Amino acid sequence: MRLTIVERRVPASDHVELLLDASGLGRRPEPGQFLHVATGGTLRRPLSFSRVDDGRVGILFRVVGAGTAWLAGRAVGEDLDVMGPLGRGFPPPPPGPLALVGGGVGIPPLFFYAQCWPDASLAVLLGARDREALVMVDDFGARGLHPALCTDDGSFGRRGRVTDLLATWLSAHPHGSVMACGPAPMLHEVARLTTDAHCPAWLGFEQRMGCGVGACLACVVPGAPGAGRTWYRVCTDGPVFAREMLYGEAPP
Amino acid sequence: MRLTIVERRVPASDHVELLLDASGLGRRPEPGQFLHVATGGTLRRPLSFSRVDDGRVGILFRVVGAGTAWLAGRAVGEDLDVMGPLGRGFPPPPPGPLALVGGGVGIPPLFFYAQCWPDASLAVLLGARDREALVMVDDFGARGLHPALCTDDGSFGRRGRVTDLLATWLSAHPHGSVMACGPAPMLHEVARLTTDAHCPAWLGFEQRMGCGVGACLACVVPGAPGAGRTWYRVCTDGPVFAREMLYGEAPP
Amino acid sequence: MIRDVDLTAHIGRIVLQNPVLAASGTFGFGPEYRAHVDMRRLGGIAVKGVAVDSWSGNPPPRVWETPSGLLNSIGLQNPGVRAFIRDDLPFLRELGTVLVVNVIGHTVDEYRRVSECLARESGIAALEVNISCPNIKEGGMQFGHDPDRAFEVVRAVVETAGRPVWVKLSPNTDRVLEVGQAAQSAGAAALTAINTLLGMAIDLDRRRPALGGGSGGLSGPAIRPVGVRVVYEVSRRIPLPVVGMGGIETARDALEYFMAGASAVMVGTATFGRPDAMTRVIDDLPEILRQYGFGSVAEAVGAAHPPAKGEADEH
Amino acid sequence: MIRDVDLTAHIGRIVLQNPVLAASGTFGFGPEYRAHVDMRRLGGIAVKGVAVDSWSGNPPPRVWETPSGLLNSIGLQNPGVRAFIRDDLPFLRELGTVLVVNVIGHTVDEYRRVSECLARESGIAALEVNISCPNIKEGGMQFGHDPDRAFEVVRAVVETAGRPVWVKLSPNTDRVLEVGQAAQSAGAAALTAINTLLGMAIDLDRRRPALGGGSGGLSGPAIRPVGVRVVYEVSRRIPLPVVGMGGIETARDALEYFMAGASAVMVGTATFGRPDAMTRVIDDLPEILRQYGFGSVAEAVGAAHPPAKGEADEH
Ligand SMILES: Cc1cc2nc3c(=O)[nH]c(=O)nc-3n(C[C@H](O)[C@H](O)[C@H](O)COP(=O)(O)OP(=O)(O)OC[C@H]3O[C@@H](n4cnc5c(N)ncnc54)[C@H](O)[C@@H]3O)c2cc1C
Ligand SMILES: Cc1cc2nc3c(=O)[nH]c(=O)nc-3n(C[C@H](O)[C@H](O)[C@H](O)COP(=O)(O)OP(=O)(O)OC[C@H]3O[C@@H](n4cnc5c(N)ncnc54)[C@H](O)[C@@H]3O)c2cc1C
Ligand SMILES: Cc1cc2nc3c(=O)[nH]c(=O)nc-3n(C[C@H](O)[C@H](O)[C@H](O)COP(=O)(O)O)c2cc1C
Ligand SMILES: Cc1cc2nc3c(=O)[nH]c(=O)nc-3n(C[C@H](O)[C@H](O)[C@H](O)COP(=O)(O)O)c2cc1C
Ligand code: FES
Ligand code: FES
Repeated sequence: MRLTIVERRVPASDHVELLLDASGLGRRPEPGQFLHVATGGTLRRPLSFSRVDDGRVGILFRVVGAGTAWLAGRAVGEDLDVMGPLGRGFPPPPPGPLALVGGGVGIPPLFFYAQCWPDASLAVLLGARDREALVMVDDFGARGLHPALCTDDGSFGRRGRVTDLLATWLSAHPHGSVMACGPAPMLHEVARLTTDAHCPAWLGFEQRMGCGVGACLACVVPGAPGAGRTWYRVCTDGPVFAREMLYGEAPP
Repeated sequence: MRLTIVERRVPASDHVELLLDASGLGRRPEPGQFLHVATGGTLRRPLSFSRVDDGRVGILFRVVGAGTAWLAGRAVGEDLDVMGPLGRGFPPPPPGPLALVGGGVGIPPLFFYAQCWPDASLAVLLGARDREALVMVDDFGARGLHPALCTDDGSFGRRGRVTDLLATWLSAHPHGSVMACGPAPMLHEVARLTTDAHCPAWLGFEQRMGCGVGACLACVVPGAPGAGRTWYRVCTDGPVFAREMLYGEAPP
Repeated sequence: MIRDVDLTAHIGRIVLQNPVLAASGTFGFGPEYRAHVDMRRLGGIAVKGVAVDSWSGNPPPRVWETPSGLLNSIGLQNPGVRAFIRDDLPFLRELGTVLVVNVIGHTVDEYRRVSECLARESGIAALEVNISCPNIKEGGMQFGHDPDRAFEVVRAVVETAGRPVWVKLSPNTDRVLEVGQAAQSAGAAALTAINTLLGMAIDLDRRRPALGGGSGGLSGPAIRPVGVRVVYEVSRRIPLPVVGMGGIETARDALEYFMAGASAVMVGTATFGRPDAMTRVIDDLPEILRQYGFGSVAEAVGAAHPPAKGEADEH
Repeated sequence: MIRDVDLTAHIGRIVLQNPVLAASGTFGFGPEYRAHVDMRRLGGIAVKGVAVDSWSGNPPPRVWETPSGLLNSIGLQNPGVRAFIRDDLPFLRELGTVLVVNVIGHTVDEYRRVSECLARESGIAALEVNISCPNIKEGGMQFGHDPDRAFEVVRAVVETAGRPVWVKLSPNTDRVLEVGQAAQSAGAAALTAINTLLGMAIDLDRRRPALGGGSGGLSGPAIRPVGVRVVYEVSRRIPLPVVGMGGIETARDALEYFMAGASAVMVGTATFGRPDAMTRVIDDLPEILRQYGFGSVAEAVGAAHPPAKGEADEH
């Protein structure tokens, strides 16, 4: 499938957001789903949807290697070769308070979530290593949300981890739920905190992918420990998993 | 060494001539020498100089594969990564009548030869498979030369081989010399005809190259048969060889 | 598209509508690519390696991109032959494409038992004995590097399969001809080549091998010259049909394998980049064959061999 | 450029000013790249394979480009050891760089005689015994696939060389460890790895193998994962320094080899594309080493090995 780039933004250094004409897209994406994008190499690159606006879909990425560098070099008017929407996204907001917890490039799918549920009242907790990596804060603002922010180096918001913000929020919202996306160590900590607090949580994972459609068994993450332990595929069983699937009932 | 493209011409379909700012070039090239051009692949591509004008040097090539296709896609203002001038070119005109015999993409170095020796009176015999591949005819005209032309399919000039033109010329010029460049079968025939006619000949060869500087021993052509038979390297012993080096004294 | 070029391919008595099959391990157990590939158009499908019991495979990361290539260390994760028969075979049978089941095991007996389980099932055209997977510690490649052990495994499968047995060769040995000959003696109907090259990448950040399994198997265009070489050698010396693979992305690449001696080809890694890679090869083949002077796939097979095919004129 | 990173490399008792050498066969017999490379900046130079008498090599074409790779079939054309000593050695000696002479032969005796001839000459740091060239019909690779024959050849050279002997390993065998161990038993001072992979391309127009020699040796980035794997395995199991090569283009690639266990690296094919490839690697190494937390090349060597280096924890 080929989608045309209709807008190119540079939200921060080393970060690019491309907005694509979505008319070629078969289905409307759900937040947490991803596009598998050809970037000139052997494999495609999985990138979450960052937004849907006026018949356009967004992907927002950090330049970390050859594929994202190639993508960052594309111009408006060019086509991207993509597959998607792929994978399983975040569920609709459960009853009660809900926090979105995002780290770094895990933030874009959560903004898309907030966009999809315009009436939900959401707490938004965002963290990143530095000010530059704390993307989409303004977008949340325009949606009427005021994220709590922190950075590893204290260059923006509080100094510390987003999971510190979450711990505070959980103690204030004992019946809350959590949608989280970010690096694996952050998600492990979210799993631990929400298990301890007896709050449901859904976690959006990353893993190196081959096919993106469930055929190659490359993108696995381990399922919950125990007798029936298995691997789940991030591309088709995820990328979003209910916490129990990966961590069972005991804290990690 | 990086040379900037200052002009891009399309002399015929599938053919491109790039004119490069020669100020970065250490030495003035001789006709028959080549540039070794990086085109995005593992190996460079050898291309003969087609002309030197006003501080610019030309390369004129036919698009036959990935490297030449890449090169054909370059625009004015971009730089090329080149090595050169490399190899040994054609000698100055010997006394007596002289014919330049060119086939297909063997024509460009012969035009450069005509350009380097503006006062030499030259017969120019050009052949190619079809009208499109018969390049630089107008350039010879502007230099005051009127090439005899032929094509394999008769679409321009006479129908036939450039070596037929040469046979006629040799019978009219028993004391003539020949500078030839083109595909190997053509050069073999030139060697045969000029040996029979006892006329000296210099031949510009192509061979697949690795290094371009004599180090890898990839680009060899067999030297004259006999006891001391050896290989010559097209990149440094050639690309232009006196006929005897490759064919000895007997007709091939 | 040119219509009067015959794409039929023959692997022994098996007739394929065209010579392009999905390579084992890159096309799952059948349904995964359903939404992305018109599977009925394929010449055939080789499903992922199936063992007698389920295997859990290697820890992630399981893939790593390299120049023009891909390292993988899936470790032959599979649900076991009974689950395969129950969950996947019905769908595959429905499809009606030529189905090849890739068979793996740690021991000769395990290979035999997979073959026995499958013997009762209809809708399977051939078994492909995988004695060449570099991603497991025991079984797999060790059989593919030793002609005697290869003979044993292939014999055990041939005895029980009740259908043609193909044997997949490893390029990681200097004895590929001897192993191929052993497979022939043991009753193989065809050879498939090549499986992946044993390789490794280092994750500089983590200061350790990039793949969870340590080393892995290299596939993709990077290895095409190795695949073409093995197919050329094997098809000249061993009188069995050869199914060629390794780095095929285009119809031109497929033609290179046909000329080297392959009667059909498989496409693996290219499907990850372009799910339509196989159907594009199929679509483009008639024109490419015609362009190079062939009226059928069969005419191209072995066209690059020296005139007296099979003569030992190179040694 | 970062200055306080120590680039010194040690291969046994040989000390290199930096760990980047020119790979044999890609840098001629010395003077060819003079105008294009500042040769005194290199860690060392391995010259093209030298035999006892001149060899004429294979018919052209001798090179063919493949995805991220290069096939070559030079066939070890060389002028013979006496001509080498007369015509090339004086220039190389003048240079003052660490000089490694690559030694080839059809028989054990031919290897021995090259070694004997060179024994009298000064200015040679080490001999590199090439038992891994895929481009000749006899000699070369056959020794590199058979531990017993490898032992014989290496022993013959070690007995006569009067200087450290390095042994260049073939990746085209499943017995690379056994061959390396045989080389060690025979007295090798270091191992170099890898030589090229046996490959082939077909010229579709001419309907025959593209290279004049039929098959050839695959080099370049395509094979880097294979080189890294061999270096990792060999350096973990055999207590000799390893010089790594295969597809190195950048300082990052070199670091991958160091972490895999190489004490120094060679650069071959990359020089064809960029004559300054080696000096760029040398220039960029300090920054890359620093970036990944190393203060010297030596610190990075084997950094990707599991903690208890040398333990057989993988089998
Ligand atoms: C479901 C999913 C959604 C993602 N969404 C986003 C997003 O919205 N924005 C964003 O910036 N990044 C996202 N990522 C990470 C993104 O895929 C990688 O940053 C990207 O693939 C790196 O490619 P590269 O060629 O630039 O880097 P390289 O490191 O050169 O890539 C080499 C290989 O590793 C893979 N790879 C490298 N890093 C990752 C990673 N973190 N996760 C998975 N594969 C990786 C690449 O796909 C490629 O195959 C997502 C990953 C997954 C799995
Ligand atoms: C000394 C010399 C001068 C040349 N001058 C010209 C010129 O002025 N104009 C022009 O159009 N062509 C010229 N050629 C031929 C030109 O080098 C090839 O057409 C070009 O390299 C093809 O590259 P490619 O990637 O497009 O084709 P591919 O076929 O994809 O190239 C694959 C490989 O084969 C090599 N190769 C392919 N064809 C040839 C060939 N005929 N000779 C040598 N190597 C080849 C390429 O360099 C490359 O390494 C010259 C060749 C030589 C040796
Ligand atoms: C992710 C992956 C998984 C594979 N799994 C198997 C397998 O289960 N059985 C097998 O015989 N080959 C397996 N292979 C090897 C392929 O079938 C094929 O031989 C190889 O990848 C070369 O072809 P390619 O370059 O077209 O991918 C696998 C390859 C890949 C990339
Ligand atoms: C054209 C060419 C010629 C070679 N000749 C030799 C040789 O004479 N002796 C040798 O031991 N290796 C030879 N090699 C192998 C290289 O030294 C090296 O092992 C291999 O190319 C892998 O490194 P690379 O990928 O950096 O080129 C040659 C390689 C090439 C490309
Ligand atoms: S990427 Fe292939 S199964 Fe997920
Ligand atoms: S191209 Fe290397 S010697 Fe001529």
